[in-house]
Amino acid sequence: MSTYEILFWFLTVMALSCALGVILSRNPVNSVLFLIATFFAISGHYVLMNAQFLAIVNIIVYAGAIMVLFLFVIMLMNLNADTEPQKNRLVQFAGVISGGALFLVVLAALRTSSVNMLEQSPTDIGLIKNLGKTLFTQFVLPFEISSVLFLSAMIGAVVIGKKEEAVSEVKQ
Amino acid sequence: MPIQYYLFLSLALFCIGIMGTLMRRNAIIVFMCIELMLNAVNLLMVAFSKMYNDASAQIFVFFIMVVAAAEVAVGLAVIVMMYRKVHSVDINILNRLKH
Amino acid sequence: MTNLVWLVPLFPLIGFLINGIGWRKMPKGAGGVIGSLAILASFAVSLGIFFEVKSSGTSTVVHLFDFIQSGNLYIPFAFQVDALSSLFLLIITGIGFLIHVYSTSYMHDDEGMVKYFAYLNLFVFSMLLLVLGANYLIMFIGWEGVGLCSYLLIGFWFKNRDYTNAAKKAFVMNRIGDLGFLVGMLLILFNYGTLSYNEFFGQLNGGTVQLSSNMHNWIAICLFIGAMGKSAQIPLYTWLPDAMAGPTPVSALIHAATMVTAGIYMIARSNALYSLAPMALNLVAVIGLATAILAASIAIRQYDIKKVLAYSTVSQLGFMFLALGVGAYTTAVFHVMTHAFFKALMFLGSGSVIHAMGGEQDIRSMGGLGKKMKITSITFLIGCLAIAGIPGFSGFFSKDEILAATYAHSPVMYYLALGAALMTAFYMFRLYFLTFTGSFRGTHDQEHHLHESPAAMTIPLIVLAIMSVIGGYVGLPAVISEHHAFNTYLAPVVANFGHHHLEHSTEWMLMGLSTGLVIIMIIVAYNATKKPNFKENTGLAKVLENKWYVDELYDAIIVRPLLALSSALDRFVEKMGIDGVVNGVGKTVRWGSDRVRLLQTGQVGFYIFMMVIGMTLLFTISFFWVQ
Amino acid sequence: MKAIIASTVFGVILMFTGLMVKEKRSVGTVAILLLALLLGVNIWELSAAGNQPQTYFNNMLRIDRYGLWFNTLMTGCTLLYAMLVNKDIQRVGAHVAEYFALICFILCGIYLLSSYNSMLMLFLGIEILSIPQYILAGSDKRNLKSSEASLKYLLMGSFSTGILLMGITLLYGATGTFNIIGFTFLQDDLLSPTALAGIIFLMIALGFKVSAAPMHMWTPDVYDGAPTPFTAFMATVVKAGIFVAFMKLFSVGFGALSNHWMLVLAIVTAATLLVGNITAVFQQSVKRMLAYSSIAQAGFMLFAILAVNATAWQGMIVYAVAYSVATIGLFAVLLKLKDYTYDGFNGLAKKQPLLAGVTAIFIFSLAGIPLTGGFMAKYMVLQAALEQGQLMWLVIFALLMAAVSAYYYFRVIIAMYFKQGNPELNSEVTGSDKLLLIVTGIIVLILGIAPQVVIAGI
Repeated sequence: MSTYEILFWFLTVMALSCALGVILSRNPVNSVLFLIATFFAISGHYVLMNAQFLAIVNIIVYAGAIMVLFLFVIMLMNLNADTEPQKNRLVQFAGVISGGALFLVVLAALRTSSVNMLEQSPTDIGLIKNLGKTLFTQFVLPFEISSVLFLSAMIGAVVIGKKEEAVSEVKQ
Repeated sequence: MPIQYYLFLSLALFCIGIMGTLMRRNAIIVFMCIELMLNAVNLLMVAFSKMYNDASAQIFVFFIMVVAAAEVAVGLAVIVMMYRKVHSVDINILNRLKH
Repeated sequence: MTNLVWLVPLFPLIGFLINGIGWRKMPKGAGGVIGSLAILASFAVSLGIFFEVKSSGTSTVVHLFDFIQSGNLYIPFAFQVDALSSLFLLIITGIGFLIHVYSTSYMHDDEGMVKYFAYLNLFVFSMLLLVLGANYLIMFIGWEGVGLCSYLLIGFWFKNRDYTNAAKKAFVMNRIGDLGFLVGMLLILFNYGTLSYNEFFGQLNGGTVQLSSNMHNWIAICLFIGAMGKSAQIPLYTWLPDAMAGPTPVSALIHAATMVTAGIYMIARSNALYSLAPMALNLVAVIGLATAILAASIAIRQYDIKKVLAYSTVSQLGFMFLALGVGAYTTAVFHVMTHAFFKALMFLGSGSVIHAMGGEQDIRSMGGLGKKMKITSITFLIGCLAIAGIPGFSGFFSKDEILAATYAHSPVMYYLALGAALMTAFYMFRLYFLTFTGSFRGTHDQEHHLHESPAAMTIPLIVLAIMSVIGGYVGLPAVISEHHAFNTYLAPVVANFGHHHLEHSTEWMLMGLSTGLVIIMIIVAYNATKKPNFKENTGLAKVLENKWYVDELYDAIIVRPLLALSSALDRFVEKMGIDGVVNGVGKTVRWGSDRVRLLQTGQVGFYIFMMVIGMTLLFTISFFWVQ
Repeated sequence: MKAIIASTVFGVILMFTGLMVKEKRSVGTVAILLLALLLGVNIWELSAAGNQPQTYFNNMLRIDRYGLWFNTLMTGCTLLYAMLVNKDIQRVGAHVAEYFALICFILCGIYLLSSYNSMLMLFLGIEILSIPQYILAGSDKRNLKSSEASLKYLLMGSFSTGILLMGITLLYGATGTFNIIGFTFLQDDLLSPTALAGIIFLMIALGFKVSAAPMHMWTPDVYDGAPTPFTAFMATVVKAGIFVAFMKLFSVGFGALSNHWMLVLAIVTAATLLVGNITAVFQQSVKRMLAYSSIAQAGFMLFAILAVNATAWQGMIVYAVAYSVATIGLFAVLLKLKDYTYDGFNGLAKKQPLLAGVTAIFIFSLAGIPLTGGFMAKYMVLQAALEQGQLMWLVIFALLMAAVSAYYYFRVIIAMYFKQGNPELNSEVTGSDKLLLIVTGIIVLILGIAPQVVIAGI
């Protein structure tokens, strides 16, 4: 086994087990930490595939910003394992079964799809210079348009997040 | 490394994310599971990008992250608003609207 | 004149708009006058068109504007002016006008009178659209329009819950029928790429598109399902008796001039198609015959004056479909015309009776009205004679023609149809005798209140009575006169009519047979109603009391079996079978709705769960089932 | 392109208006003016456009006359909507300017969806459409139902985004491009399973957005919980926009493979028609009934996607306009009433004959009664499906379901005309309200008498 393969399998196992950790751990904080670990594993895969820029962005944006936001909200709400309600066993079981069934069906469907080998040779498409060029030439319209998205998200955060006085229906 | 491996890994992560959304009651965790699904997609996208040696897929991943960030901003705002009203983030209590 | 055909539907539309917009503010009288004048104007134009078509014998398509033009689909908004449509125009506007005039008096005390006239005008407008359209789509628009208007008018007195239910029933059943029509229409469009009559019939008669008769049968059957709903044939007829909930003139309009004749019109219009679809034609004949018998037998046992008339309409429509089914298209149209006269007459007459009785509709509480209401009584009698088929009255000519055509087609069907005709004579005269002869059985107040109706109501009755007598002479039977004016007039539209070639002696024989039996039935009816007894069981004392042995004989041989058959059919076939099935469908939908609704649990997790399950299923189908 | 820029600019202008103008009414007026201006921009762009599609930014967008005409119509519907429910929007909450800005952004999303050529633009368009909807659904902060609707919509919407992205990725894996015109699928005469899986995922994600069964379950809850003025928008214009994107993808992108996905989509269509119509029967609230009816109507619009032919494109645009206008009108009437149940309509014909009259027209249109736009729309999409040739069974089923729909639609008419009651009004019906409702009713009738008007613009 080459180093590449060892790394691949290590990162794969790590990603899968941490993902399972996310959905299985009872404490929301642990879930967040597991998710961050999953993101690190995925970033590792990016590096293996010569997508260095995305690897860094993934860590900075996802693990760094988004997940911290999640963590922050969880801490703010003071949610810990004791207050975390659990779905009953049957529902959890149904969830696992249906998710698993979907996985198996799609797996079986794609089993016969063509086998392409990923090139081992290093390429430079994943480098920041190259991506920057593509982004600002070919993809300049989506780049600009995504500002509308942010603008509406911003409005949303303001409109939704701002505290408003009267609440007609209180907790039942 | 055959592309299949990445395909299956990505699908596995994707389905773990789906299972998570089905199993958990905490809205924040459900939301995190959806982020996990998005990351599974990103991973597959990068693998295909590598296969075709095409940078546009990586740009696409970049946009997925952008959108995810925007969605998270709105999503957490909504969850916080909900929490303020009912002091819970349990999605099972969201059942005033039914039938 | 032909080019002015657009005026015909325009007048009622204007009337509708004026009355519809101003119904809250306008004085009652104005609404009636505007409504009636609008129809009168249409009638005038229709007359002009009729005579022009009669003299020239041509068929014109008046193109108004392009309706749909997309890709290879082109449907213009055009009117077809030919013998068939001009004849229907006359029936609709002529009888419609009389009913409007009648309504001005009948509805005078109703607060919603102007609204009523608005609906009535819209009704006539829709019917005119139906008849005038030069393609199936326009016809369908009118088709739906009359359904809608009947819904509004049947539920006109909406304060009564049963009435709104009756309205809903009428609408839903019509919709079921419309479904068939729509499918048939789409099939035509799909196979022939056109909905225009001229193009479609041209294609049928040796155009470029040649299809198997199988497809023709299917199209014809689908269209016939539409006709079943609109023209109240088995199994979609139960709405019509219930539709009695509306004001009586509305019943007259629905039963005589508009709505129910739409199905006949449509099949007569599509005769080129039906001639190529023998299977569908047989179905039409069988359903028509079955409806004629079933409805006639049910009518025997009814006590509501309007219900009897309603079932008689269903039965008469059955006769018309029988005529269509045996290929005698012109005869069916002939019967539509004569039926329009006498049925409008009888409905308006019954309205006059109900008016006089202060809203009472039960014939058990009537009797002897003839003394107080001479005109109503005499005109009603003329109507009864006409529908029973007494020689000299209009109904005789058309009914005899139907029977003759049926005999030529199949003697077995003839005897069954004759049975239905005899039942008709029986129940109509039972109705007449119970209502107008004998002694009064109602309350004292009612008796005191009895009076002849005002002129606005009696004049239409008289006009219709005259028409009921003379209306039949346009189509004298072949044995009397070789020249059949009616058939000649319709000849350009209906290619192959009267393909029954009976010997003159046979025809005389048939006429004699039916006339004789009808007269016997009238005598039976007279005897059966001479001493009205509405109790269910007649004890031994009753038999001894009775001097007329003949009565009992009649009773045992004819009346009792008829009554028994009638109740049995009413109870089992209609209430449980047909109504049960139709209502059952509704119940099933509601039940299903209640169950499916519960799936909406309000739980996000469950929703996503359903989505995932659905996704898995769709994947399974597309990968492992299709491939 | 001009319209896309204008819609974002106007959205920003509206945000600033909110900062500077404190009075809600003036904000509403400014918004209507800007929407009218946007309509003008659309018309300008349409009139300047040639018959050949124009591509922009390396094939990111491919703007054709159909898309421009659709944009114009939808902007027109939005303008009508804004004028009809302007006052009700002002009542929802404090951030009126922001609501209108979000509506502008949603329009921007619709413009992208009607002219996208790259899957990336499809994705961005859908997100630009969706995120404002989450916010609008939750904008009535005093009402817990509104927040619940928002959170439900957000969670399920994000979930469907994941599925959409999976579909796009698999499709990219199979074809190597994001360009919908450039898709080449055939590998050794066999559709690559990866591509087919991608198509199914996309079908599910877009089916979710248009509320096709079994992905429809969010619809009643969200439409019911969201503030009614915004439900009116979400159920009409937005849905129509996504439908056009759906149709574009499946007929331009996957049209050649239609025999691979047609059966699955036909099953989805049948399920949608069944669930929408059957469940609507038992509802007591008209608002919720309209939510189910929007599912049922989506079932009909799916026919246009199934058909993959020229009539279908025309049918889709007629359907979109006829359905949107009638539903917007109905919601505008609903907003005038205090009680959203059927009983709330009791006796409306007596008290407000005009309101009842136009409501009847809208109901007739939705039920598909001839001489209204709804009939022509249904007729055209079913016609398109018949031209396709394999869908006879589905067409008959749809007609059957249309008969069922008469039941719940006509309950409104019965309540208005045949029942006694004293409906309470939320606000006074002013002269301008009446005028606008009459105009809306006339539009519905015109569409029924001369659908040519809409088709001719393509």
